[in-house]
Amino acid sequence: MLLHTLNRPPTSQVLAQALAGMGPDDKLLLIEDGVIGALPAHRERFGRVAGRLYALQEDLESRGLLSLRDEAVRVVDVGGFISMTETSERTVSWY
Amino acid sequence: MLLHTLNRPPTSQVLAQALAGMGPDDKLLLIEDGVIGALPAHRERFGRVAGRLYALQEDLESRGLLSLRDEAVRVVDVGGFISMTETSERTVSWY
Amino acid sequence: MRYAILLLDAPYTSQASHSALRFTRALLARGHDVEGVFFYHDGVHNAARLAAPPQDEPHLVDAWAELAREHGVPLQVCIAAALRRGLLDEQEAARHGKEGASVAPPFELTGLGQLVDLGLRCDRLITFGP
Amino acid sequence: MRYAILLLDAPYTSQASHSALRFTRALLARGHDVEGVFFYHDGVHNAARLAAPPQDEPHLVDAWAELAREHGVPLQVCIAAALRRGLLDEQEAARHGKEGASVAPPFELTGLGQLVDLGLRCDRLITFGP
Amino acid sequence: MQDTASPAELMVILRHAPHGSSWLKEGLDVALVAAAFDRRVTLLFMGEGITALLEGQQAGPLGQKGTAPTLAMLEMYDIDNLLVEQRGMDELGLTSDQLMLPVRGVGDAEISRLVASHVLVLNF
Amino acid sequence: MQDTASPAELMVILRHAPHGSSWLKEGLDVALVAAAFDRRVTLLFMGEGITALLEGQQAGPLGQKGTAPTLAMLEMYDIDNLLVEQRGMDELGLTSDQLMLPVRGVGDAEISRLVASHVLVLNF
Repeated sequence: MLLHTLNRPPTSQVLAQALAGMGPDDKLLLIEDGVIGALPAHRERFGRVAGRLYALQEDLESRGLLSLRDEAVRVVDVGGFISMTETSERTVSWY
Repeated sequence: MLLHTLNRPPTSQVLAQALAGMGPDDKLLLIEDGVIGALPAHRERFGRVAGRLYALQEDLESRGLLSLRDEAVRVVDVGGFISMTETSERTVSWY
Repeated sequence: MRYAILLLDAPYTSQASHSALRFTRALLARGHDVEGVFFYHDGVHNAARLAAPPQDEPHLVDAWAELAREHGVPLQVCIAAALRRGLLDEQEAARHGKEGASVAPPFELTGLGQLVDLGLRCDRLITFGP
Repeated sequence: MRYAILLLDAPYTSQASHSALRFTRALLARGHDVEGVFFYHDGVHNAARLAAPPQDEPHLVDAWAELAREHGVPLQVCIAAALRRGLLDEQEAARHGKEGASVAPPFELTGLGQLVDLGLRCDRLITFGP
Repeated sequence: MQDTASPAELMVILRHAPHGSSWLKEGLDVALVAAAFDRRVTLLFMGEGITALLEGQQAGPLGQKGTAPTLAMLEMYDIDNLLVEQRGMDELGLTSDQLMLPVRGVGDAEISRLVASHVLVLNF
Repeated sequence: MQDTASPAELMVILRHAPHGSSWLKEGLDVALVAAAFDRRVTLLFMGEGITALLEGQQAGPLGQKGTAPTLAMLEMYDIDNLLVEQRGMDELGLTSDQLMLPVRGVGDAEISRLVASHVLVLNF
């Protein structure tokens, strides 16, 4: 199981590249501008990784997005981010 | 009549932004990585500016795209680029 | 016509600097006035005095300086964007207690008001972004 | 675990440097080893000795240097990416006939081989891009 | 209050989200400087730039201020022509009551008319 | 020729077009250095990165070399595992006979398997 990070908004074609690189058990963590993807309006774009989608708490908070996020997106703070890198075989960053 | 330049590939959402900003007589000039949009496979994406789509010759050439371009895309060199800025009221750059 | 150029990316990161330089040279060759090249955002890196690209690549910092010397084109660098990116002339280095400088004439550090002035005063402003 | 960090963008252009610094600090607080931070592409600007951000913004260059001093984290800057972007230490400046330097210890200019070595040697490599 | 009949001068288009990059901040700085020089400024928020207007923004991870404090100052600079791209609002699933400032939604046709009617249009 | 049974090491994903930015060149440099240190390297060209492989590329406007000469050297470095994203090929409307090097097209499932099977995966 790999961890993938995405720091681009969901309208970027980088999302499609990240999804192409993800295996069936891999997790996707949205960071930086990527957390815009946690808005409910974008749920369909992440359909392929439903249940495996995470967003970084600090980046949601600084953007005023924490209370607006889709509840299906799991929220982790930087400590949780580190835990995810520990328990994943490796981390691939998409930017 | 305005001139708009686009230096991002056609898969970028910047294309949609440029098209939103364009009036019915404005011209669109593809430069730098934007010239990938001159490939016939991308013709539909530029349907709204059919007949008003240009690409910079030097940037097509350096990428090996000059002979592969859609024939409906007009080719101008840097001198032609300057002429277009002269004859347009102003130039808006989308990047 | 009176032209101004706005350049928004660094020389060895994207093609923007190449495009801007080529366009500006062609403008001058055609007899247009270029009343200023304004460097903003990462474009301020075009003023990096210490840039040492490989010898088989164009030296863009030197190329801008040559343009200024030969054609009197002002090279205006946004001071706020430059300072945070480590681009200081002698005066700013002294003001910030740093030794040495990374920007030298003909590049001049100036305020954003110059960009607004150039853009509204000239007949054409052409932007080159990343 | 042994971690390495790869940082690919400049400090005041994108959030990448902020994210990398925050992540690295949290790694150290958790007891992990950070065997190196490698600066590549525009990430080399994190080593800009002359960076003078406004006083109410974090000074990222100083923050990296502090991390190196307090935790012994090597700060490795790709020399090829740095030279073309105007980031030279004293030795490289002399070699290129330039006066002054824009990179100082604890940042060290080094080859890309170090990145490959870090990436294959450490348990984890985490990349922060623009 | 400026005379709304005078010709529009600078249009700044903000297309980037806060915190993730410096584009938004640097675009706003141009708008503020122009306004300080008594130029009429129109701001258009497009795409992810719209998220700059969300309520409840905070400092970034290492204490960076973000852009919300700057946006709160726009009125002081007489920048009151704030537009948002309607399609961008729809794509984000946002409504104007979720935004920190009063804005007016505009469609493609109006955006292109605005671009054509300003003396200078700068994208950020 | 290296032993194809040995574990794959470095995978470099090239997603940017030549000339427009330095990403492609800097990604290739990592691949070449790794190969020079006898590491097994896989290159995957995705999206616009595929255009790096087009025939007939030339120097840029001010004489920049571009990346075609570097790509021509890959074989000398024993980098012969060259993959292209099939979807990217289709989107560009290109076929492999238009490319300067022999490549193999791969779909999403194989891309994710490759990403999972390399010791280090770097995106450029």
